[in-house]
Amino acid sequence: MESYIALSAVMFFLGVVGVIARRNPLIVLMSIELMFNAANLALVTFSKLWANNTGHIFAFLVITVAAAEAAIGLAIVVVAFRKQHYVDVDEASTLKG
Amino acid sequence: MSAPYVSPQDLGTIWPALAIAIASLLALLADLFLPSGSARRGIAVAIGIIGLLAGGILTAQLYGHPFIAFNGAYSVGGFSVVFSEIAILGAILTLALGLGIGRDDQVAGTTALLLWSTVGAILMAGANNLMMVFLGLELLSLGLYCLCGISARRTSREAAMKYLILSSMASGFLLYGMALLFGSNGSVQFSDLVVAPVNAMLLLGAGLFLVGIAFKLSLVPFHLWTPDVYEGAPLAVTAYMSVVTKAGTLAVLARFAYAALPVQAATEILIPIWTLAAISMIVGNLGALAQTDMKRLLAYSGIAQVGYIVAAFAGQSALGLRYAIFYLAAYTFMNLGAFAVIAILSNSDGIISIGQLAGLAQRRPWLAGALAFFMVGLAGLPPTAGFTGKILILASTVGAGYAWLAGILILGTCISAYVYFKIVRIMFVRIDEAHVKPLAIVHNPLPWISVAVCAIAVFALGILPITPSDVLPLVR
Amino acid sequence: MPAHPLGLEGTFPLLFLIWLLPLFGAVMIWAFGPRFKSFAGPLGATMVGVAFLATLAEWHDATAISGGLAGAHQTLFTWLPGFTFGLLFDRLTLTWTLIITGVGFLIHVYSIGYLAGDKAFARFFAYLNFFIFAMLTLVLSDNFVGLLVGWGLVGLASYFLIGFWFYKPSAVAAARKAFVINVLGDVGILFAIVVIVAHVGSISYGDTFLQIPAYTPHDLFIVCVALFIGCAAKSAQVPLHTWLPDAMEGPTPVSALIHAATMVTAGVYLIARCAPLWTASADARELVGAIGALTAIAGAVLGLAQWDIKRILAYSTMSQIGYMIMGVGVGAFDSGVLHFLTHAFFKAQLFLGAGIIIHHLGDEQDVRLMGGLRKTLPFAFVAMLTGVLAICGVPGFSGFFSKDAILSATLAHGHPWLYAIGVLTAGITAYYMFRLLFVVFFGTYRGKVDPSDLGIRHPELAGTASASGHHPAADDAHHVHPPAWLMSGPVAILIVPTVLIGWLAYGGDASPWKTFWEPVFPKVVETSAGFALPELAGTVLVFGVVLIGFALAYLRYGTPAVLAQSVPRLRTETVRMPTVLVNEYYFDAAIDALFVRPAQLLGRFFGTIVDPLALDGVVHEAAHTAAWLGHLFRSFQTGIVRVYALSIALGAACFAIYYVVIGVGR
Amino acid sequence: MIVTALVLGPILIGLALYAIPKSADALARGIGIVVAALCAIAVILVPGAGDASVHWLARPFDAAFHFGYGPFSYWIVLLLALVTLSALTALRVPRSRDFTAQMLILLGAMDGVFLAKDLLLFALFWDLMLLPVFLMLIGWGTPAAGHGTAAWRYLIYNLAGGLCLLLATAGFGVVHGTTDVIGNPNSGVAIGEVWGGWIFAGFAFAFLVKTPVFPFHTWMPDTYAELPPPAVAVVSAVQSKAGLYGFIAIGLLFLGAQMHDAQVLMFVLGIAGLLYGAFVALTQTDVKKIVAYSSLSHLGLILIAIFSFDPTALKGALVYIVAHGLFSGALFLSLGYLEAREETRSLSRLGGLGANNPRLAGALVIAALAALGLPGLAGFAGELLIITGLYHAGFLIPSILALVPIVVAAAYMLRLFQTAMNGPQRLDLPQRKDLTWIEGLALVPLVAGLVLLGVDPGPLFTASGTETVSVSALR
Repeated sequence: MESYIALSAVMFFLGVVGVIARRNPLIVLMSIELMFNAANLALVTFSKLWANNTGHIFAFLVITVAAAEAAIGLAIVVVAFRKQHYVDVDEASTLKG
Repeated sequence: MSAPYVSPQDLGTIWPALAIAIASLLALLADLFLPSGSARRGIAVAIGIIGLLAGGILTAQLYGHPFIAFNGAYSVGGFSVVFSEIAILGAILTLALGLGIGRDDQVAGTTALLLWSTVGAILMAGANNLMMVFLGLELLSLGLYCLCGISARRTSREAAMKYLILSSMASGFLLYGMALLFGSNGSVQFSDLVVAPVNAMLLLGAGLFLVGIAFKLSLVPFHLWTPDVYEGAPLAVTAYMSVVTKAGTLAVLARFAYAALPVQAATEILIPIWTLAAISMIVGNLGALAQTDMKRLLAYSGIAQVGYIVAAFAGQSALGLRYAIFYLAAYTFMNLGAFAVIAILSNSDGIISIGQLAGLAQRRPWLAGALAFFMVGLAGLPPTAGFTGKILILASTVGAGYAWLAGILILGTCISAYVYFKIVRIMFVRIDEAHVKPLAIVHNPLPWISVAVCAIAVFALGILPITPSDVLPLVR
Repeated sequence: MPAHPLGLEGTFPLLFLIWLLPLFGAVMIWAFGPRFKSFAGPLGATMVGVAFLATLAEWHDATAISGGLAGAHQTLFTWLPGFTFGLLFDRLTLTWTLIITGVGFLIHVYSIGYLAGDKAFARFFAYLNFFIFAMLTLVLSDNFVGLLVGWGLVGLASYFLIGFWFYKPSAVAAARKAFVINVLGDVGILFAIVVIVAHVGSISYGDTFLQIPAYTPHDLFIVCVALFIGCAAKSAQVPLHTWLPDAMEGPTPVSALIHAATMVTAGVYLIARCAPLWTASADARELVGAIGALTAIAGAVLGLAQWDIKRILAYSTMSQIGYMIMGVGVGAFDSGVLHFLTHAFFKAQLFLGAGIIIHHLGDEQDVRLMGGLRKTLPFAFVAMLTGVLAICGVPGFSGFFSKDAILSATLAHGHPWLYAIGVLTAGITAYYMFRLLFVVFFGTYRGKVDPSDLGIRHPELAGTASASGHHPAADDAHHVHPPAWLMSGPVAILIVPTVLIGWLAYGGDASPWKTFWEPVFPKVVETSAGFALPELAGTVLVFGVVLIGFALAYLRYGTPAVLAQSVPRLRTETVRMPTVLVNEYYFDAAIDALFVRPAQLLGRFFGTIVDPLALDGVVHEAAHTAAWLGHLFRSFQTGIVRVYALSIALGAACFAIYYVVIGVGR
Repeated sequence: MIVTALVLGPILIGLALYAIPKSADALARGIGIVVAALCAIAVILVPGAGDASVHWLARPFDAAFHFGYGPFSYWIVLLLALVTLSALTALRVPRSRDFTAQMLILLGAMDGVFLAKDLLLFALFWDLMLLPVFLMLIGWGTPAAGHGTAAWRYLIYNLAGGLCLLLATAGFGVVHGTTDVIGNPNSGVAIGEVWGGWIFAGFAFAFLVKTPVFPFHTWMPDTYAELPPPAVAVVSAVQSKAGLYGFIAIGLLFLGAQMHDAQVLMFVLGIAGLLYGAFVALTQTDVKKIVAYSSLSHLGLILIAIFSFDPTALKGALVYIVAHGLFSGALFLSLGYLEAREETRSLSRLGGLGANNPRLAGALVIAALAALGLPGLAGFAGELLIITGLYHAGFLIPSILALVPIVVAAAYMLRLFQTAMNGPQRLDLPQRKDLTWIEGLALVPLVAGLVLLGVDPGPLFTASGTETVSVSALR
């Protein structure tokens, strides 16, 4: 049981680090998905712990939302970097100050 | 365990949301059969506004009939009604001041997205358990991601991407916090959370949850995205974000702070939020000092204004909540009024620097007067709702024993005066006509009407501060 | 217990007439004067003349005494409890009012001639009438505040009249000096009032004097000193005298009326009015008597060193007022008042005589440039001669009686030193007055001599016509020729009292003068036994000293031999003049260094350093800091997403730490 | 009703002026003069006008739109109407329509401050006063000064004060339950020790800044120098009294204990300002700044008079408040005439104007004499009563120090008058015609008031609740 929580925590942490560290927007999006899935794992685990299925339902909800989010995210990334040959989130820094 | 099926009464509670959703679908449908041209824009905006009005009316009928539907997932009544109304109001004004968003052929889609986001805000206002909060929040955000990027400018796309990444990340924190909260007591209901035993997991969950909320409210230090996104996004979207997102999120925060925390731990759980509010008042205003772009400046000022509103929650006093709502309404009118003036003065992207306002009073005295009036209101001077709202917030904060917060509020307001009166000054200082920059003036009546509505509302609320009486969030 | 000066209550319409007629005149002239110039003078004179007649008509009420109440009293209005205002018309007021309106009338007439053709003819009479009104306010008031009001208004009138020719920078400066010093005096009286009210709860003379026991001797002394500061400023007592000589910048009639006959004697009036206070405070008598004597001799000595005819007379005025102050100071109130009376006549006459000369010579005031005028201006010579005889105290002339009375009084009250100083001063007076007479009227006319031959290096310092430069008023005056009697008439009339008025005091304690004042002024009981010199002996002694002074003056200036070579002699005298006298004891320099410059330095320091840098600087720094912070926060907005994400993560980390900590804390 | 009209009338009419065409300057000015005159007439004719009150807030504390004559305020309101009337009549300002509108709004706002019987309403109008002055500063200030510094100084200083006032008001309301208290001695319950100190601090800061009192005065000289003469006449004459009025009407009634605690501090500040202002005025060259610093000195005197808690001194304070209003108004208007004629405010460039402008010289000298406390004019009466009260209350040293500025005032006022008017004529100055009769007439109300109150200030004490204040002061 604890090991699952530990795993989800690790996944979450990796996701955060990924968002901060990686410059490729696709990988950044994947890291975000990682954070969501860490949450899903935790939800499912707790659901088992408390012996009710609320967590499962919540997890399904999250999966759906995450899918939608991923779709929109990819679309935006494509639009944003259509012009460049390579993609780098740090490129998008004209708005500042 | 209540009945597993959905009763008609349950459905009755979500009619407002449904109405708006249907309106958005209608807008899309109508768009299919219309020839290209400005007619499409008009029809889409009309449908959107009508749907929002309908939603507003339906919501208003729920006022004073508290009811918890869907096995405690969704509640209606004074509290959620008020926040929903503010969100709907914001949406209407947004559509009006910008005449829809984007090109003529985009308007139908953007309107639909706008309405869906509004639905999300409404769901947040009524959300009574974690799932519903998450659903509403994502519904609100997903629409906005697209809207941010709708304009053809590169900055717009950049804003969209930044918003997407950072907001999703924040959602991740929020979600993980929810997971921990669920784990701490095995239920996603706020009502169960109240009575849950306080343990480290619950506290940590609450903390991560608040991180997500603080991000949406763009409280310091989670505010960095705000100026960039506001500047990049189309004007109407910025206006919308500056009001509706905050309204929905504030509803969640209020519900969480008032009706979802174990009593014995509530104070220490919320201290960080008050602290962030205090910091935001200072940092937001200081940041605004250095800005030259109107939208960016308003973004920073929004950071500070939200700080004021959150400060009203301090001590979770019933009055505080009412005054927070009052100030939120006042802020909605003042802010959207200012955006409406900008919308009249600029192109749809609303890129306008303070310098361009020089000598406005000479050519457009009424516009300049209106903008000055809204600025005075944001600065908290009479005779505006800003003044009245501030005195009320001060009173409740002091009354709740958070005098230090009130003091910081005063300090922040002092700084903000420089920001807002810088704009007043540049508009009213006499310059010879030669140096006056020509500005494109939008002549469509809708934006002008929204300016007038906002101005009147700001004045009226300033003289007669009507605060809704039945607003306490329902616990069970 | 003498009758205290809270007169018999009643309504006295004539008092209002006396008091307000000059004001009415002033307003009328101010309003309509510029349009009909010519009527300004007659109107003003008429107002004052009528006031004089009204005063005579009120004589009876003024002298009425019954039940310990002397004179007539009328209540006007009340500010607050204790602050009640009214008019008081008793013997003291009567004396002053007679002089103010009487001599005032004569001088008005004289001025019509003297100022004829001046651009601001009407303005002059408006001021003059206003002065009469102010002076009457001073003497008619029944309380200290009313007195102070009059006190301030006469100061204002004197300011306007000194600066009458306001295009002359010297006149402007003199006017400002006079006003500021007099405000200093006003402040002294103001403080006295404050103390009095604190003790008595009232501002009226009557209550004040009735409750003298309410004071500790110390407080009484404070009150007297504060009052005397006012007297010193107004009556040109050392060290506040420096404005009086400069005040001679004003037209000569003004010098005669304000700076000789009436205003400058207000100090004497105040002390006489407050006789009960001085009677009760021996220290005050010591102080005031001493300062009076000091002023008498200091003024006389400076009189030796002057060349400007009006400055000579000014210093003699100062010296004579010193006599009066000495008299009232030591407690011989009636003697002091008598000297005021006689001095008012002979000094007015001297000034008017001098005025005739100045007018004749086209505003030449330097005696070195005169001489031999006995033939050209015989009338002026006679007038001046009688005046000089009177001021020197030649027996039979008015000055003799009053000066003698004061001197014997000082001795009687046990002040031998003051007596000695007084006698010496009498001698000096005789010396410089006859010096004036010889230099001006005898010998040959030196008007054509080049000033430098007379050692006049800086004409502007010597008050010569060349100083005031081109002088429009004078020019006009020369074009028009007013009837001669306008100026000579008043002088002629003045000669009579100048000679005779003193006889009022003939007959020692039985004299009409003594009997007139006997019921009013309290008797001063001296702790130290006074000396009584046989009257004849005293007279002989004083007269002897006067003769010596005359003899010296004659030897130096009067002998035919001297007159023959007056130019070189005057030159050497001018050059050899001790600088301490030329600079008038450096009083001006001292005041400048002690008060004026420090004040200006302080102001400049505050205004240019403290205000902008210290006080405003704080605010500026705050503003700059705010702006700097704004830019600092701006620099955090790098625009790079990952930085934002980092900040979110760090914030979240802080949150997590906080909650874990409190979680563990449970 | 009348009191409400006094407040709202001018504001509404002022706003309405923006509806008439820009070019109709004369019309606008005429309307302004009429409104001011009507205000004056209304105040004079109906001295006993009753209160008008409408309920406003029930939570978090009771508040009401409650207007009425309170302690002292009757005379200040009359003064305000008269000064505004004179100011609008006296001088014509470019863009008269906008300017008159601002002046009327200012008039109404200040009426509101002095007529408000409710603390919250008081605070509202207190902050409202800022706007017209700020707009006048940026709209009519000399461009040389960058429109800016003066306006910013004014705004930031006074807004800081105003917000502290707001906070203190909120605290007061929370602690006391209602803010509908001004001028109502029965409701004069002393605020407890815990909160009282902070609440008083908030009020005091606002009042000290607005008055202004040393060392919070640095906004004043620039503001007075930059404002157009009619505006500065009103501001210096009346707005500077708002703080003192606050100390009397609010401090004495509700925060008596805290006032007593603050006595020493206030005496120090007051006396510091008293001397500081006088000496600085001695060396300024800008004629308007001379008067500004002299105000600093005079207002310091009033402050210590209030904090001596002596009935006589308080009466003196009232007299001096009105007197200062009259003579500073007259002074600034005269200087306005001067500036309008010679296009300079610098003493070094003025001189010898008296020869050709005797009436201008007359106007200036009368105002200057009143300012230096010439016996017989209102200023003297005030000084006399104040210093008497101070000494009577046992403040020996302050009463002596209070005498010093009188002498200094004589020096700097004469310097101002003589340098400008006396001496040989300056040929480098434009020779303009003397005052017109209308310009002279404009000053009549002020001068008449100075003379009448100087002869007998009694009427001030008979009416309008000074007794209340004295009583509460003794409490």
